[in-house]
This record gives sequence, C-alpha cells and structure tokens, in this order.
Amino acid sequence: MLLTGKADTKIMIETIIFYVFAVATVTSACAVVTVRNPVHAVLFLVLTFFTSAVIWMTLEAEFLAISLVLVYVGAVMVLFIFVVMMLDINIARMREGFVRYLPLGLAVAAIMLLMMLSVVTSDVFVLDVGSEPVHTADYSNTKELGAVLYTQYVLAFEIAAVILLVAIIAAISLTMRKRAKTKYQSPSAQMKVRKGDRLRIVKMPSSEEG
Amino acid sequence: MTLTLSHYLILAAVLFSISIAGIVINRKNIIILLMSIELMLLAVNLNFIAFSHYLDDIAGQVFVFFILTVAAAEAAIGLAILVVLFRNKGSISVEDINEMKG
Amino acid sequence: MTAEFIQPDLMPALPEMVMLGMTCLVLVVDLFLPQEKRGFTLLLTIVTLLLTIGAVVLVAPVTEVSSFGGSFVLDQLAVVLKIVVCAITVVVFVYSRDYLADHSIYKGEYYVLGLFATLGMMVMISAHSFLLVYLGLELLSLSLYSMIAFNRNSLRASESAMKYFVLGAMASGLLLYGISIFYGITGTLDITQLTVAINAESWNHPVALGFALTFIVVGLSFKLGAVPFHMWLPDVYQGAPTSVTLFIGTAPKIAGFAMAIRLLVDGLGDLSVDWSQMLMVLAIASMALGNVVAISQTNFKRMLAYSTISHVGFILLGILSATANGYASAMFYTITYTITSSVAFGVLLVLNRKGFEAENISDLSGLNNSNPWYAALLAIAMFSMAGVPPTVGFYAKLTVLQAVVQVDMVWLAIVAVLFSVIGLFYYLRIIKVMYFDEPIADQTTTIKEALDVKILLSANSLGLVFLGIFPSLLMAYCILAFS
Amino acid sequence: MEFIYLAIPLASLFGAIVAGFFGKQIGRSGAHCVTIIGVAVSFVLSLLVLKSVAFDGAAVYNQSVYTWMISDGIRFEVGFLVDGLTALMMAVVTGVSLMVHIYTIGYMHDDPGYQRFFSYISLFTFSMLMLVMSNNFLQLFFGWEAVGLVSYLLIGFWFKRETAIYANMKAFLVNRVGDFGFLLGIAVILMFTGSLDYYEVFERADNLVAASMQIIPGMDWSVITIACILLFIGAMGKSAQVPLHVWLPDSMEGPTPISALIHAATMVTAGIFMVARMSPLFELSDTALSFVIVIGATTAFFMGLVGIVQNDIKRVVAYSTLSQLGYMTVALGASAYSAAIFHLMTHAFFKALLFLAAGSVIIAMHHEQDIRKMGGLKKYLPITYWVSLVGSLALIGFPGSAGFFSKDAILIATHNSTVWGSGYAYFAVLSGVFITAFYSFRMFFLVFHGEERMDEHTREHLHEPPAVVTVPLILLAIPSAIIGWLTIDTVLFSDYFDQAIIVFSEHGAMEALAEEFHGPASFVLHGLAPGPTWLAAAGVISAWYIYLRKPGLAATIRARLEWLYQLLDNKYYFDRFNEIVFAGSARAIGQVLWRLGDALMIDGLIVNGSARLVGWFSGVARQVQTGYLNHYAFAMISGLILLLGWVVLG
Amino acid sequence: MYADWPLLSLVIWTPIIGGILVLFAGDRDPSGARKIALVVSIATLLLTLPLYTQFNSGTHLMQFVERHEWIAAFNIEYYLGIDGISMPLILLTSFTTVVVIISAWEVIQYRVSQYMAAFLIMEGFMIGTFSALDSILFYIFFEAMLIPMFLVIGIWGGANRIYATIKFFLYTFIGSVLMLVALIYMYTRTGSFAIFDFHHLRLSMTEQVLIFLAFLVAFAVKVPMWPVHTWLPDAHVEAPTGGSVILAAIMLKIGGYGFLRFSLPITPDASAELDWLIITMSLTAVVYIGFVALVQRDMKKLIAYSSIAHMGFVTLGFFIVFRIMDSAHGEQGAALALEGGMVQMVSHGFISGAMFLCVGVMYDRMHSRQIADYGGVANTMPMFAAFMVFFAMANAGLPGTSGFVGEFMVILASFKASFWIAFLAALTLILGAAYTLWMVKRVVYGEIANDNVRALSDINKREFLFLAILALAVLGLGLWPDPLVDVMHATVDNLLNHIANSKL
Repeated sequence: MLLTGKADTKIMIETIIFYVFAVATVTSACAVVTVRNPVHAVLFLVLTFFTSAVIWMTLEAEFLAISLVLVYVGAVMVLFIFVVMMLDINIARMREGFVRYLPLGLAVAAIMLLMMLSVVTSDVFVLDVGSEPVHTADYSNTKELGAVLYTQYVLAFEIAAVILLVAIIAAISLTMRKRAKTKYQSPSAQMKVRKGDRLRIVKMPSSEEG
Repeated sequence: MTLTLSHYLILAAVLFSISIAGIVINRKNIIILLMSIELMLLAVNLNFIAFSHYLDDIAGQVFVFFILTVAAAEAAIGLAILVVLFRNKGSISVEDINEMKG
Repeated sequence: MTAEFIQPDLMPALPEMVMLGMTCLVLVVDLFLPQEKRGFTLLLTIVTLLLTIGAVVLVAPVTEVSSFGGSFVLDQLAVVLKIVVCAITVVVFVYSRDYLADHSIYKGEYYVLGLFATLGMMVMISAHSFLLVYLGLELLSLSLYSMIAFNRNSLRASESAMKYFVLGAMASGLLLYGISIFYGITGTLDITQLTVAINAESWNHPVALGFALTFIVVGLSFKLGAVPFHMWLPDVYQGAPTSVTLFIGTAPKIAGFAMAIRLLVDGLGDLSVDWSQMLMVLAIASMALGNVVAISQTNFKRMLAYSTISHVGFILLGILSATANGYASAMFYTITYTITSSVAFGVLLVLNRKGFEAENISDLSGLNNSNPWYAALLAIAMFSMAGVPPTVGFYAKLTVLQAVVQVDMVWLAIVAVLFSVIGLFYYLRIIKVMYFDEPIADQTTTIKEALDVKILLSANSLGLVFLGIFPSLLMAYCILAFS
Repeated sequence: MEFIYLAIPLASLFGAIVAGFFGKQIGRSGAHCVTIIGVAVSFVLSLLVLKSVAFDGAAVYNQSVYTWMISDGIRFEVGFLVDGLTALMMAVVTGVSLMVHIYTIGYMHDDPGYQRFFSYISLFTFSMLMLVMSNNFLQLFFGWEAVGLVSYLLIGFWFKRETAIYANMKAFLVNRVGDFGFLLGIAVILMFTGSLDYYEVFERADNLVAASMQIIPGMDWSVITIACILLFIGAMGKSAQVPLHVWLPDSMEGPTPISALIHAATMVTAGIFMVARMSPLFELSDTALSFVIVIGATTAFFMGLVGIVQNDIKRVVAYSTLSQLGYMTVALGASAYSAAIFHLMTHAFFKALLFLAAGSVIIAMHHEQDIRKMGGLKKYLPITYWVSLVGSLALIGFPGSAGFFSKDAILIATHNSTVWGSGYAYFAVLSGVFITAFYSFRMFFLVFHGEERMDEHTREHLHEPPAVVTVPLILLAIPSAIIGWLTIDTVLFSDYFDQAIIVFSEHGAMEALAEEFHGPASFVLHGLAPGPTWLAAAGVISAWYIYLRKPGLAATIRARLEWLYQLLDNKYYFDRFNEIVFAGSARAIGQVLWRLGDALMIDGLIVNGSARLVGWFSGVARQVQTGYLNHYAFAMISGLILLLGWVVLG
Repeated sequence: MYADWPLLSLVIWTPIIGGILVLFAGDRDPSGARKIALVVSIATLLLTLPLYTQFNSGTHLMQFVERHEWIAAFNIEYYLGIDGISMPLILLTSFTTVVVIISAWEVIQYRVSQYMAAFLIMEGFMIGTFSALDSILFYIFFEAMLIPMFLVIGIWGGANRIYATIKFFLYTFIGSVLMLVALIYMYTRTGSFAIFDFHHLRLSMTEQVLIFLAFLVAFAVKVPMWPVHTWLPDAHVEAPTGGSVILAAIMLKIGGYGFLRFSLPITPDASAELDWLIITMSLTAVVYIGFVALVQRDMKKLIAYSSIAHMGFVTLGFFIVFRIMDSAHGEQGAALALEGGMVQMVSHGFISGAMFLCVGVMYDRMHSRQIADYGGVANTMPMFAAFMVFFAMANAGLPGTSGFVGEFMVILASFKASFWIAFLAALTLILGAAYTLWMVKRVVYGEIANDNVRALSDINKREFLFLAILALAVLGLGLWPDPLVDVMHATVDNLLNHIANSKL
C-alpha cells in the first residue's frame, strides 16, 4: 500500500536489467563453450563477466562487480588471451568430434539443470521474497567488505596471500626457462661476488723509467 | 513480476550447467575447459552474492572475494601447466592427452 | 555497521605462523645457495617441519580451543593430524632427495611448494568455516598441481598435472556450489553455527539440504579419490614424479580426512543419515573398482593408485558409520595407510637411478636377490596394505570393520572383506615378483645406499609391524580425538 | 603263569626284532638261531600251557596286560584270555611255526633276504599269538591286521617279481574288504555293549538281541544278526571265503614255507578261530549261522572244483585249502564249533605238511612248479613221497588219519544241523569229499607216479633235500597221521572248551554226534560204512584211472566239457570280474572325480573361474579409464547426477 | 619350578626371535644359520616339554595362563593358555619343526638362512595360534603364519610354485576374513574378544548359523574339507619338502583346532542343526578324495589327497557328536568321536609328515615326484624302502601305528550315529590301503625300473635320523595312545557338556 511508484519503477528497471543481462550472460556463456576459435571464446568469456558484473550490481555487490571486471577481465582474461595467442593452436581441428559429444553434453547439462532448478525454485528460496534488505544511501559495500576483511577474515586473507605467492612461485618455476641467449641475474652469484671477481688490479710496469 | 532470489539462483544454475556441458563436450582444447571452469566459478559467485544480498549478510561477498582471488591464482597456475604441457606435447587437444590410461 | 574487532588469539595458530615464516625464510635462503648446497635447503625444510611439530606440541590444548571468530580450531584431532602431516612430510622429503637430484628437479622451489602444501593441509585440519576449508584446500591443491608439473621436461608429469588441475578445479567448483547452497539455507559459513542452524532447520528443507550435501560429498570424494570421482588419481600417481606421488599419496590423504571430518561430522553431523548413505555407495564402488582394476596394472605406481582408491573405500566405511568409534577408526586407518604407502613409494624411490625410472612392477623383479632388505621392507608394506597381520594394516581394517559392524551393517563388512581378498591378489603379485622371479639381467647395479634414507625407511617399515603389534600407541590418540 | 603268557609272544617278537634290525650283524646262522630259539621257547611254553589247561584243569586266565587307552569311559585294553581254545591254538601255531622255521633253513638257503625272512615269520608268529591270546576285540583286530601285514610282506617277499607284488597288494586289499566289515562289527558291539572285552560283551549280549536298527529305512534288523554277519565278513576275508577268496591262490607267489605257515595252517584259520571265539554271539542269531553255513558250503564245493584243473603244485594245495576252510566254516554254521576247531587243528598239520612237501618237490625240481612237468618222482624223493602220501590221505579223510576224524565230524554235524541252508551245505561237503580225493590224488599221481616229464638237466640233479627240510616233514607227518585219533575225544566230546565255546541246545548238531560217539576206534569203523569214505575212495580211483591208467582220458574229458573247464580254469571269472568291475571302476571313478570334479568343476570353474572372472572384470573396468579428460569429467558429473537424483527424487 | 615362568610366551617367542637372528646371520655362512636354527628349534622343543609334564589332566580349565591387557581400545588381550586339546598340538608343532630343520640340512642350499628363519618364525606363529585365548590374537597368528609359508612355497618350490602359493594364500585368506567379521560381530555383542566370552554369549539361531558358516569357511579351507580343498594338492606338490611337512603336519590341524575352539562351543545349536553339512563334506572327503587319490601320478599329490581324506575323519569325529548325543542308544561315544578326531590330527601330523619326507628323500636324489619315474626302489634303497612301507602302512591305518587309532575311534563312534555314516567312513580302510599300497607297489617294489633308480643310494645317517624319529612316534602312539588321550578327557568332557546346552 505504501508502495511508492518510485520503488515500483526501481523494481521494474531492476527486473528489466536483470533479464537483459541474464540473457546476455547465458548467450555469451553458451558461446564460450561452443565457438570454434579460442580467441573468440575468451572474448565471449569477457563479455560474460561484464554482464555478470552488471547483475552483481543489481545485488548491491558493487565492489565485487568492479573487482570482477578489474581482476578478471583486466588480468586473468588477458592472461588467457596471451596463452591462447602464444600457443599455436590449429583451429581447424577444434570442432572435430564436437557433434558427437554434443548430445551427451546437452543431456548431462539438461539433467543437471533440471535437478538444480527443482531445488533452487523450491519454496526454500522463493519464500525469501520481501525480506530483501533495503540499504540506506550511505551504504558502502566496499567499506563494509573492507571492515571485515582485515579483522574477522584476517586469517583467510593471509592464506589468500599465500595462495597468490604459491601461484607466483609455481608460474615462475614452471615456465621460466634458462636459455643460453637470455641474460638473467643470479642473486646468489651477485651476493657472492667478491672484489676480486670484478676488479682486477693489473700490475703495470712503472713508466717512470720510460 | 518482481525479482526474487530464485531468479538469480536459476541464472546461476543455468551458467553452471553450461559450464558442465562445456567440459563434457569439449575434446579439442583444454583452454576451453579452463574457461568452462571460470564459468562454473562465476555461477557459484552469483549464488553467493545473491544469497548475501537476500540474507543481508556480508560473509557471502567475502567468500566471493576470496574465490576471485583464488581463481586468479588458479588461472595462473593452470595456464602455466598448460604451457608446460604444450611444450612437451605440442598440442593442447584433450584427445591427444591420453598418454596414461587404463 | 562496523563489526567490533576483537583481537584474535594467535597462539592456536602458532604452528602455521612458524611454518609460514620459516617457509619464507627457506624461499629466500634458497636463492642464495648454489646447486651443490641444495642439501641445506632440505635441512632447513626439515627444521621447519620439526619446528612446526614442536609448535604444535607446545600449543596443544587440553580441550578444544578456537580462534579467529571460531573459524579456526585446535583440538586433539587437529594436534594429532598436524603432527602426523608434518612428520610424514619430513619422511617424504628425506626419501625424495636422491630422486630429485637424479631427475634434475632438486630445487628450492620444490621444497617451498611442499611446505606451502603442508601449510594448506594444516589449515584444512584446523579450519572450522567453509571459507578456511576452501582456502586450505586450494593452497594444498595449487601447490600440488605445480609440484606434479615440476619436472618440466616430462610429458607424463605435465599431462597428469593438467588432468589433475582441470578436474580439481571442477571439483572445487562443485564444492563451492554446495557451500553456496548451504550458505543460502543457513545464512552462515561457520561450521559451528552451521550445526546450530541445521539442527533448527533440518526437517524443513530435507531436499535442499540433501542437494547441497551432495555437492559437498562430491567435492570431498574427489579430494579423497572415491569412485567415481577418482579418475584423476591413477593418472596423477603414474604421471607425477615418484617423489611427488609419494607426497600426494600420503599427507594430503590426512588433510582430506580432516576435511571430511570438519565438514561432514562437525558441520553436518545432523545429516549423517543422508551422507552415510552416499558414502556407503561410494565406499562400495571404491573398494570394488580399486581392487578389481588394480589387478590388471603393470605400472607399480598406477597399481598403488588403484589400491589407494580401494583404501579410500575403507576409510569411508569408518566415516559412514557415523559414530565416534568409526571416526577414530577411519582416522587410524588414514594415518596408518599414509605410513604404509610412504614405505611403498619410498622403496620405489630408492630403486630409481639416474636415467632409470623404476615404476613398473617388473622393475622389482628379483629384488630379494639383489637387495633382500629393501625387498623385505616393501613386502611388509604390501602385507600391511593387504591387511595381513601382524602388520598395522590388519589392525586398521579391524577397527574399521568393527565400526561398521557396530552400526549393524554386517553385510557391508562382508562386502569389504571380500573385496580385500581380491586386493590381496595384487599385493601378493608384488611379493611374488620380488621374491620368486628372477632378476632382470641388465638391472644388476646395486642400489645407491644413502644411510639416512635406509635407516628412516627401515624404521618406517618396521614401524608398520611395531604399530601392528602395539596399535594402542596410535589408537589411543585417535579415540581421544573423538571423545 | 602270567610270565609264561607274556613270554610266549614276546619270545617270538624278540627273535623277529633281532633278526630284523640286526640281521646284518648276526649273519645268517645268527638269524635263524635266534628266531628258532624264540619260537621254540614259545612252543615249549605253549605246550606247558596246553598241558595245564587240558590236564591240570587250570582256571581260565583273563587279565589285561596294559591299558591301551581309555576314552569315553571305555577301556581299550591289551590282555590275554587263555582257555582251552586259546591253548590249543597256541600250540598249533607255535608248533607249525617251529617246523616251518626249521624247514626254512633249507628252503631259503640261497636267498639274499634270508634274515629278513626269518624276521618276518617270527613276527608273524608273534602276531598270530597275539591274535589268538587276545581277550578283547581291539587286540583281536590288532593281531588280525598284523598277520595281514606280515602276509603282505611275505607274499611280496620276492619284491622284484611283478606277480608277487601284485598278489600281495591284492591280498591286502581283499583282506581290507573283510576288515571293513569286521571293524563295523566291532563298532556295533562296542556301541551296544559299551565294551570290547569278550566276557563283558558276552554278558551283555542281551543288549544286542534286544536292539534293532534300520540300515535300510523301513526294515528293522536285529543288531545281533548285523553284528555277527559283519564280524563274519571279516572272517570271510581272512579265511578266504567266497567271494573274498580271490587273494589266497595268488598268495602262492610267496615262498613255500609261508604258504604252509600262513596261507594254510594258521593265519587263514584266524577267521574260523574268531567265529568259534564268538560262539556266544553267533548262537544268538540263526540268520547269521545260515549265512555262515551257506558261504562255507559254497567255498567248500566250488573251490574244490577249481582245484581239479590247476597245474601248479602249490595252487592245487591252495585250492584244497580254500575248500577245507569251507568245511570249517560249514561246521561253524552248523554250530559245530569244536568240530571246526578240531578240523582246523588237523588241517594245520596235514596242510602244512602238504605244502612243505610241495616245497620239497619244488626245491628238487629247481623251482619248477608245474605238475605236468613232473612225474615219477617217487624214486628220487622217497621221504617226500611218503610224507605226501600221509598228508594226502589225511586230507581226503582216509579212515584213521587225522583228517578223517575231523572231516567226518563236520559231515555228521552238518547232516544234523537244522539251520536254514544246512541241506545245501550237506550236499556240498559230501560232494566235496569226492572232489577233494580226486584232485589230491590227481596231483599225487602226476607228481610222484607215471612217466618222468621233466627235462634231462633237472632229472640229473634230482635228489632228496637236506635234513632241515625232511625232518620237519617227518615231524609234521606224525601228527597228520595220528593226532585225530589221540585228541578227538578231548576236543570234541569232553568239556575241554567249557565256556570258551557256547552252543545252544537248539543247535544240537554236536550233541547228536556225541550220542553216537563211542571212542575213536568205533568212529573209524563207523567211517568204513558206506558214505563219505567210499566217496573218497571213488575219488582216488577216478584220479588213478584218468591220470595213471589212461593218461589220454583227461584231455578227452576236457574237450567234452570245454565250458566247464574254462569256467574252472578262470576260477569262475572272479578275478576278471574284480579287475574290471571293482578295480577298473574305482580307477574310472577316480579319474572322473579328479578330472571333472576337482580339476574342471572346483578348480577350473569355481576357483580359477572366479579368478578369471575378476581378471576379466578388471580388463573391462580399466577400459573406462580412457585417458581423456572430458571422459573423466563426464564420469564425475555422472556420479554427481546419480547422487543428486537419489537425493532429489528419492 | 615352571609355575611362574611365562612358558607359553617363551615357546612362542623363542623361535620367532631365533628366526630373526637366523635371518640376520645371513647366507654368508649357511652352516651357521643351520646350526642356530637347529639349536633354536631344539630349545623350543625342550621348552614345550614342561607343558606336558606339568600338565594337570584333571581339569578342563586353561593352564599356563598368561593374561595381559594389550589393545585397550577394543579390550583385546594378550591372553594365552592351553588345555587338553591345544597342548598336544603344540608339542606336535615343536617336534615337527625340529624334524623339518634336520631334513633341510643339506637339501636346501639356496638362501639357507631365509629358509630356516621362515620355519622358525612359522613355528612361533603356529604355537601362538594354538595357545591364543583371545580371538584377535588367534587371528593374528592364524594369518601371520601364511606369510612365511607363502614365501617358502614361492621361493623354494617347484615349477608351478607361483600359482600354487598364491592360490594357497588367497584360499586361506578368503576363509579367514569372513571369520574376522564374525569375531567382530560377537565383539560388538560382548565387548570383548576373549574366546571364552564368546563361548558364553547367547545367540539366536540365525546369528549362530551365520557365525557358524563364517567359521566353517575359515576352518574348512584350512582343514581342508571338500570342496574347498583344491589348494592343498597344488601347494603340497610345489612346496619344498619342509613346507609340505609343516603344511600337512601342523597347518591343517589349525582348521580342526578351530572347529573345537570356536565353532562347536560358540555356535552349538547351529552346529547341531548343520551337522549334516559337515558330515556330508567329511564323508565326501573320505570317499571322493579316496577315489581321486587312487589315480594320482604324482606322489606328493597322492599324499596330499590322502591328507584330505584323513582330515575328513577329524571333522567327521567333531561333528558326529550331535548325532551321537541324540542317539537312541545312549550318549556314550561322543567323547570317543571327539577324542578320535584329536588323535587323528596328531597322528596325521606324524604320518603325513613322514610320507612327505619320504618323497622328499627320493626327490632329492631323482628330482622327480612322478610315480612312473620310479620302480624297484627297494633294490637300491632297502632301508629307505622299509621306512616307506612302514609309513605307507601307517597311512593305510594299520593297527599298531598311530594312523589306526583315530580312524578306529571315529568309526566306532560314528556307528552310533548311523550305520551308513560308519559304513562310508570305514570305506577308508579299503580306499586308503588301495591308493597307498598301489603307490608303494609302483615305487618301492618291482624290478629296478631305470638307470636313475639303479644309481640311487640308500638314506644317510641324517635321513635315517629323522625318519626313525617319526617312525618311533608313529609306532609309540599306535601302541600306547593313552598318554595322549588321557590329557584330553577333562577338556573334551567339558566341551561336550558345553555344547549339550542350547544357547537359544
């Protein structure tokens, strides 16, 4: 009864946004797994992330939505593109066998989807309608996240940091190759360097006599 | 016609299913598999964010934050392995990679 | 809106902090070591692990303590498992040394990754929220992926790393999906609160809870390697460098067990009716497939992989009985299994030489002639895996079966023992090859005898007999952990 | 006295052990000295015992020597029962044994297994003594099997001979068939009386009579009948009654002294002795007695017939032994136990004599045993000739000879018997008289009279064997001639056997005989009346006519009665039947069970089959692990879907 | 003086520790290993003697009991003790081991120390099996002994040894794991693994039947009973002589012992209900296997089959008791049957061991076990032939030898149960004699068959020694079994009383 038009409108807009971007997300996601060219697939994945980020926005997860774009699209997807481009892949072969596995894949996905739907549309989750929280305007998603991240979740945060460290070590040790041509630094060699290694004092005959 | 939690969950489920389909049907390119997995994580993230929103609980979003972090690390390692594999095998086709079986 | 911040008690996490700090030290120190002094890195690594064990003992509480808002617990279970994990990692690193050197992967990063993996396991063991479980799991998994691929010139290694990676990531996704549903139903990620919430809600949404539970079980099963989520396991065991196989085959099993306990028992204990049904199916499938397929293997590592799968079935038997006794049995089983398999792979590692990768069963031919002592050590391990007394494997099976029988599932016990008879066959085959077959002609060179490895391996193997005769030494702790 | 009882068997055993284990050290003469002394001691002591029992009226001795075992409250003892029956048997056994021992010195003179042989026969004497002196079934069975063992060893004494080692195995196995029944008989007795001691069993025989059991469902049989028949099956084996007689002729493969001692005089009569010993039981069952008499009669008649066509000197005697054992059995069936024992005794002497005489001939003929290659030996072997004549006359029952008394007693007793089958038995034993006379004198004439059919070389070396051979012959000839006259009164008609042999009044064959008996002389006169004696005479005359008077006649008769000849020559095809049906089918069954049952079904199908099945499964299941990543993922997803389906739908 | 000694522990652990010592002595000095092994085995034999001399045959209670807490978590105890049925078997074990060690003296030249050690360790395990009163302790010994035997057959065995030894191990293992489940089940009911607690556990008929079947599989395989016997001929044929001896003399007995210690007292009602099954299997063993033995061409196989047939008497004797107790003609005979089975076990230990040693003696010279390769051995090996014939006769159950006693008792007793059971059982008199003597005829007697036989040399002093020891044992037990039977009475009577009372 007290439902204002403004709120109505907001819901309306949100709904439209949701549907539009949901359709876009699903479509591009489908494209990711079906297109022939992996570069295209990566690009479609980027699109999927973008549209998803918008949907996250509607859920008031602004920080994460932006992170998704920045971290994922900005870093991870670039990495993907890099690798895809780096590895010389024969695109012509990419579709072989695709049709053969398509029915199976679709069947599995369909069954999976049906079962998931039967649960997620059940009243367990539908009943939550209306309990949707309303935040005041000064609500800052980022601030709220930040508040707990370094306090309540400090341990998790540390571990996440370690995980990233592992990723660094792993990526380096797996992919870095010592090529003969490549010049690289050897920290241990640098540390162990002595004066004698660098500086050779050449005894020159005195020229005084000359 | 209002948006309910189920809408988001359904969307996540659809994404999830697509990623599964992508993994199963793809036998040529491991990169696609990696991307399918990214999709799967995306679906999960969507779930978390939706729940977080409707429960008004920030924990879900924190979780998503960490998932994103981990996924980035994961992608790095995964791609590194992929590169190593490609160097050894000269191919990243799923059907070429069956040196070990049985 | 700002949550008031309570300074968490850091003491319970002291072992992890010690380990992390030391690991970083190792990482840095290693950079400055020339290749011929890599032994120092190893030494430092072992010191790290021993210090960690020391820290665990130091902070070992009388009763359960938790920290970080309840997301991190230190209880008897955690103490025991952490000590075992660190100890077994020490063993693993000692065994691997010569192998790594021979295969030119004797690098500091290897140890650092191993330490990080161990850290991940320790986190998993103590984790009491979904988030920490997930992070610990990923820390472990990512380290393992890279360790498997560490030998960059090996096709098999990179292939198995890739397979493990893809499937592992997928399994994580499934696990996360399950977690998300639980989060949706209960609104919490904390395991302690989860229990409360489920207790209150469990009868309202049985299907949804079961649905979410299924994903959790699948994620766990993948980590443990239960059929049909075992597909990665044979390839990884075979493809990974033997030193890494040894690692994967030991400590992570304990972490997997801890994860199962944390999630299923601590968190979802009220749903035990559901998950014990699922675990039963998985257990039977694992024992059946693992034992049956192992028979036709010719690669020793791959055979042990299938054997692992069958042992996972046994571990699941203990868990699915959903009694304190059963958990203790499963814990005992897990720990002793890791000790046993460290012997098996340890001997295999010892047999490796430069340019020769011992991994086929035929490589063991006539070992009793060329090296009776190692043959005996491996034989003990095989008998232990087969569950023949007086090795500890027997006692492990006994406890698990006892737990199953206690909950009136005698038929399941019968199924289990029948499959173990099938299993016996391929263990016997190993002994047959070592003791009854003639040695292969070109394999006459003697084994490189590293004294420390020999002593440790001997102690490890004889420990199987010793523990078989005095299982109480370990069993008491297992029971304590669940009392 | 106890010491004497113990000393009698142990003296023989001592000889056997010394000769057996230290044969090499003590040498040949040492071996025969020690065993002969041992048996001589036994013999002398046995005579003492006999004297004390027969003349001094010593009380029956029944004591155990030691307790073999106690189980379930049942005492299994080793002990002695010495009464008239036992004393008589002991004297006969040791007496004949002593003669055989002495004889052996000559007969086995050149054999490399000299010491071994002496050891065996002494061991036999010991075993036989244990058998007859036993006071319980356990020891009886011990002795029973022990004599069987020695018989086995001695038949196969020349173990290089294929025929000998075949014969000894056959003998043992056929005896085992008898023992099979015997053991079951003992089991019946133990289970229904709770004891194995003779006297206790006899006391509790009522239990056996009262009880009945169903062997074939629906048919109640009296336990006493079952027990007696089972026991008698044992006797059939040992005493070679049809159809378990097949081993005895073959046993002639053993050295001749053995044939005399074991396969004529003593061991084969163990069955007769046993039934006589069990008279208190057999008396209780008419059915069993009928069974006994029919079997005995059949053996007596039909085995005698076979004797007619035999050409091996020892085999003729062997078939005669079979036939005579049949006589004894008939006597048992007629409840004339004492007559049976009496005949056993006389038979022991004259049959041992005949065998040893045959042995003497064989030595002289350089181990030629075919009577068709002999003839006219009378002038070369006078002593042997005369003792053989004595023996043969005793065998055919020449009036006044030992055999006459015992055989006539049996004939009369059979005639008087009323049990079912006694009519048949009487006909059989009566015709047996003619047959016995015929084949005995056929052999006698062919060997000692007529033309000399041996080759030149043999003839040149023909001479009487040494004194160690002839002396025992003479010593045996004496009792063969006169023992009947001397002892018939005591054995048959006094209370000599007292409680040892029980005859119920309704089986009054012997009582009737006793009424007619007025001393040996009148018995001889009685024998001259038309009847058996004339039949015997007819037999002798027929033999004379056919084999001496008209030597061609035998062939003519043979041609005329070819089928009968074939039947007899093949011993009624018993051997072939056994070989094909029992031995053959046993091997066939064994093969089938082994190849089909064990190898194919159990091992092939179940054991290896299940192993192969698992292996096959293994091969199939590993196909699932294709190595393709998307298949792996598919497997995981499928697992997930199945679990989900279970939860969501179920 | 022995009262305070932990005698049982000593006899269990002396050979095991001795075996380990021998193992470490290594093969550099084989004669040293042999000597140590002999000393250890004789020491063990001497240690077991007080078990007999100090044994109180007047009580059924366990003697020489040692009881210590072991695995507290499951109330598993280190609980040892012996009674009248286990004590003779322990003596048999220590005795046979000495014989085996002597018999291997010169014959085994390959990996001597491992061979000797295997037998010593096995001895300890076997004695442990017989003296364990805690079922898990029993089970551990029961299984552990498979390991050395597995190796013995596999390392020193014949051509087809691998098939045989794996079959042996798997067969026995299948049986025992089911037993393990049964033990665990009973543990959940009683809270203890002590065998005597199981004895007094009340069980429903269904439970009893299932437990009975589990035990049956375990022990039937071990005995072995038809139709789970096919591992035995293979194992025997391929095993080295010592292995065959131990297998036949001791290991098979463990099955029989298990029936007495577990099946009968724990599940008396099921045993009574299913006795027809055991009786049928036993009689099949006697008759069927008798026929099969008849046609064997391999001496060891023949003796192996004969073992199966003889062990049929053991199980028959054990399970006929229910019929006897139900018999209309009184209860007498049940104890006879049980004791007969026990005597048969001991006797079979001597005889089959001796028979295998005889074959071993020939095999060492000719390297063939085929009957067809022999003939006329008596010509060249007269002394050996005497032993061979003697043991063959014992095998055929000749009175005066131990082989007779058990069969005699069982046949006598089984008559009480049924004529036909006794009839079929008594067939062994014929069959046993047939297959044994036929073999003797073909091997020992006859003309010298070939040059190999001509070249044979008679047994040496060492061979004479162990054959003579066994011959004396066989003869002694046959002539005076009372000392053996006497120690069993109290135990057997108690057992019979126990099983006469229904648990339902």
